[in-house]
Amino acid sequence: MYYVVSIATLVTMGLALVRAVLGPSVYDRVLAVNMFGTKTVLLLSVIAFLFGRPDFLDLALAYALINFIGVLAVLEFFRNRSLRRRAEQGEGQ
Amino acid sequence: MIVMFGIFLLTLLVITAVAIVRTENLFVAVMLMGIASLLIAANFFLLDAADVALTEAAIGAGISTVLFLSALALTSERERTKSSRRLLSLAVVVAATLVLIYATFDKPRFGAADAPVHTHVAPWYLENTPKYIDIPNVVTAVLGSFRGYDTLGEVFVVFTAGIGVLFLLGSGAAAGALPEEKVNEGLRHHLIPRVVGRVVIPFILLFGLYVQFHGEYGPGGGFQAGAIVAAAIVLFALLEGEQRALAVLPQRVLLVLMACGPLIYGAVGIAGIALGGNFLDYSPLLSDPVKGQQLGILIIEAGVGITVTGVLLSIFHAFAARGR
Amino acid sequence: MATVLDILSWVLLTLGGVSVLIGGIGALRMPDLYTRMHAASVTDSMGAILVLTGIMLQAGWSLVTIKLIAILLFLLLTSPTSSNALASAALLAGTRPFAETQQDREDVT
Amino acid sequence: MEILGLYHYWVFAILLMTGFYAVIAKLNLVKKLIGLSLFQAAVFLLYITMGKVDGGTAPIFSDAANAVFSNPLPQVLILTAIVVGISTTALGLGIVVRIKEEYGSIEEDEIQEIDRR
Amino acid sequence: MNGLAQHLPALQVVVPMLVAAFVVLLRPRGLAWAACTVASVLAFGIAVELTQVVLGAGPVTYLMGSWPAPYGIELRVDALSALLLLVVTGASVFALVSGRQSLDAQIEVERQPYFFAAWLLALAGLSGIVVAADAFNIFVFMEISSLASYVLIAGGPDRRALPSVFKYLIMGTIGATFYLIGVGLIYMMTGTLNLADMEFRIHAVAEQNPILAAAGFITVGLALKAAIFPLHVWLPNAYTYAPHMATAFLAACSTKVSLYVLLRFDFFVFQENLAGHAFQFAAYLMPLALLGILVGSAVAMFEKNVKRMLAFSSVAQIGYMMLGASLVTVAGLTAGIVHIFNHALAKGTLFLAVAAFAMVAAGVRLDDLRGIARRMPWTFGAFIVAGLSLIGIPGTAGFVSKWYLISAAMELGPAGLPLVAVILISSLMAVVYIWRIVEVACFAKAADEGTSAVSVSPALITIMWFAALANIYFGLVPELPLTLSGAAAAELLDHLP
Repeated sequence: MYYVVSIATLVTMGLALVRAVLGPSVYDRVLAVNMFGTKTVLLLSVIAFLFGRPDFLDLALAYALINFIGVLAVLEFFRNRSLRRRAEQGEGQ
Repeated sequence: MIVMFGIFLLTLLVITAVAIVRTENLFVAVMLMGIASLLIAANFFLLDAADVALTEAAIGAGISTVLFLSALALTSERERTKSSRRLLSLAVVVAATLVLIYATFDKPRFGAADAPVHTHVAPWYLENTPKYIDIPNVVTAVLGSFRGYDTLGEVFVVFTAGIGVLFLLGSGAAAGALPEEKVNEGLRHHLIPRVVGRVVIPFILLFGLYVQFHGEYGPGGGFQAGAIVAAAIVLFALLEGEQRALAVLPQRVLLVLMACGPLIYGAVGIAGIALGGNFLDYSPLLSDPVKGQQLGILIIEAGVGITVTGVLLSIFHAFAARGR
Repeated sequence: MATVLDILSWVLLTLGGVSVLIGGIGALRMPDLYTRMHAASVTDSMGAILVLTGIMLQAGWSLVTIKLIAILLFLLLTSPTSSNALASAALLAGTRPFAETQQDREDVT
Repeated sequence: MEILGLYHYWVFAILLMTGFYAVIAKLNLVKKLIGLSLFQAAVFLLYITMGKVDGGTAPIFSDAANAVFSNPLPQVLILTAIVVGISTTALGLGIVVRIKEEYGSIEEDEIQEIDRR
Repeated sequence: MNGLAQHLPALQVVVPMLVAAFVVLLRPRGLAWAACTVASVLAFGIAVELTQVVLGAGPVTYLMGSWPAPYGIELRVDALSALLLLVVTGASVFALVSGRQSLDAQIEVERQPYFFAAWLLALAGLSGIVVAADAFNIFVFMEISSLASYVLIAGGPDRRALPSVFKYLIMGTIGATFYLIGVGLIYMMTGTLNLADMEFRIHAVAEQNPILAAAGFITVGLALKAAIFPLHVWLPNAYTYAPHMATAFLAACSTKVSLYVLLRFDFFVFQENLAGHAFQFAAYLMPLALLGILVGSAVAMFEKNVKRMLAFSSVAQIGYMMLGASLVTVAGLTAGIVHIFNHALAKGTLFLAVAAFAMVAAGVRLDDLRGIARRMPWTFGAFIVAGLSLIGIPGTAGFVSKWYLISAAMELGPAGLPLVAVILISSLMAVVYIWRIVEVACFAKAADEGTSAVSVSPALITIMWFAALANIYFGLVPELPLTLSGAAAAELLDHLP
């Protein structure tokens, strides 16, 4: 049964990857990256049990938080960029 | 079945790699790099390398993404020109790939237990770790003691990168004098991320400490913990503004952390000499050699963690200070 | 009792797998950013809850369960936060929902 | 299975060369560094792949685990190599930022053009 | 002290490394130079001590952490490593002691602690490569030395230092990664990382393809790092735009250490293990070495920037060393190895003199050096002596290595004649490019006398002359380098039982 979940997660990771490659906007890609990250967390949790080594759940936890930080960093970056652009446009008018 | 999972992930990885090279938007390339890192890390996990998977996720997907983004913020986000010498490069690369694939045919098959790698040096580590060091995580034992000198070198590589970036970009201390309203606000007026961040950051720090000190028993150790703690503070800087992060951990302190880690590591090594062993011999540290080894590994892992945290944060702040 | 738990956890796991998959398909097939985000984030949380609870039932009561709860709580906290930040960043950059106009989307790519 | 046993090595070769292509063919300096990271990541994969033993598990002793463990040595080496990789990347990015400040560009051909003037 | 003596191989690396960590914390910024110099002198002392031990009692080994050899990391100092250690630490001491004034002028005081820490790390990294007997350990220390060298070069005041160092970083990392792939392939086939163990276990490997691929990767990777023609493209710019003293340090030793690793692998690990090993050398490396000699010298003849000219001359000199090695005879190897030492002396002195010129003249282009001989007669004198040594005039160190190289080539019989011709032609080219500087410096009219009131510090003049006299001394009494390189060559060729 773990296999079913793993396969579903793997397929979803593939779909997320397609979305990340296709875009079209950068935000779609961030969405895909975020989704990809959470799916990796699920996959790792399941596989840890599949291996019979549940002590490796630490890894899943680490992935979850790294993913969160990565996504926030990207977004912070875009926010700054849009704010800067807006400021530039404001000066232009 | 697990092998098929690995093959599927590897295929995704190849697709990602090609997409990374093809895209002309550098953000997109960096984000896809994050995905590639996660894929590689998941693969490492499937290949029984839990420690490496943790490191690759923390450093490849986390810290590396943050660094690339900070650099992009200071440069530009698009490739302006097309690539040059395209056909020539492509020809070189395709030829080299074919040679590499050809050379693989004599390699031991994937997972074969009778391959030379599994019969010569490695079994010694698996046999003797319980005897000499007596900690469950063999990777930590090899990293900290059997090949501790490599790890010392590695700490100095990180240290060199840290002083290199500080030398190039300045420590950012001068830029701190800017008026408060000019300061980069981060996601400050964003309520939800801030509240969640406040809840989450202490737990991340706690988790970092757990990874640091649990490294002898499970996946983890100084590098991973250093990267996780650094990531937590980067998150703090993103949510609360970089100035407040600097107020908590000023550059000067980071510099001291950066230099202390290697010194702690070196001091343990020198102590080995002083107590009658060779350099980096931890056995003489305590009367019981096995306990001495454990103590030595504990201390050097702490040194590693301190250096990695200090260096990664120094680099992050050095980039951020340039943007102000 | 054990069989009941087993069956329950299998059901949860299967449902989790299905909802994860639905989320993936949604993120791929929906017409614009906000609808994709909707598909992805809702099923994301749903899938995480179902799968992790399913595993928890299998694992029994131990340190492992606590770790699983930690992962679940973490995902439940951060995943919506990321979605929220993403949506607001996209809105700030000028991406409008699909119904209003399709024109803006080209500007921000 | 004979062919599948080499699949990992092929992926290594392809990844390596994809990264290498980005390094030599792209003119954008950040892109070159991205290519370099990919290039290094491929080598990590090579090492970890050779350390895997069929039916083995991670080299961390536990009560329940079976007796076959994968090879710890390549893992140790790659831990080191990953950290070396991020160090190189960080230093490279520092240099790129300085180049941007001095030249106003991060495209190799434009920088050469500016220097020639 | 007797107790410490056995730890010398470890201390050789650890002392500069730990002082580097300490230097960044020093508060009065000026102290950084002093600490760096002291550590460097200490390292030089250790190298001298080690050389004596090696000359007296043969190779020294050291087990890190007391773990037995293929499992732990082993250090090993033999004649070849001792020679390299002398070159590396000596170059650092010379450049540091004489370089205070020049470095103060080129690096802001605020940034100096970082710079000197990087300097010590480069020193530690290079010595670490030389003493290591473990393939992966060599990689780690290679990265320390490379990253530190990038920092040193990026410290150059000209902005063109930055693109040059970026190019160096890219090519250096590719080189190191290729090396890592090669080591990985060998490890895959043998299961060991210790060089000596590797060599014996390769015998047992039936399939040659992965080993051949490994040899290719390692050779290409190290050739990139050693700037062997045609992979030298990063070197001229990097050396030109680096701070003068960093150039003097790195030009004297950094590429040679990579060359050393290449020799180690080719002669220790692969020699008896690859079919047609000697033939591969003659067929692939010798043409590259010859082309490198000719092209490097030819480009140097037309260069207008003196540092660039000397950098291209370095490419040619690396060709000489490769040529000696590619003969695969004891005489040839001795000549190549002794040239490592002699070239370091000559090139180091030349770059010290250039640094002194740069203090007074407006720059280091040929035009800037008009009439410099009259304004700086002492510096110019040292420059001439080192230039003669570079050309290979009898009575200087350069002559010794060229003489040995020519006699090694003559051993081949008639086939050696083209090699001799190439060596002679290249020496003539060296005469041309050194003469161009002499001509400008002595006979051209200075554009404006007394552009700067700076006078060169006595330390620089003294050390420069000391180095110049060393060129003559080792030309007349070449026992030390010859003994070491003879022993090294013999060991490289016949160490198999």
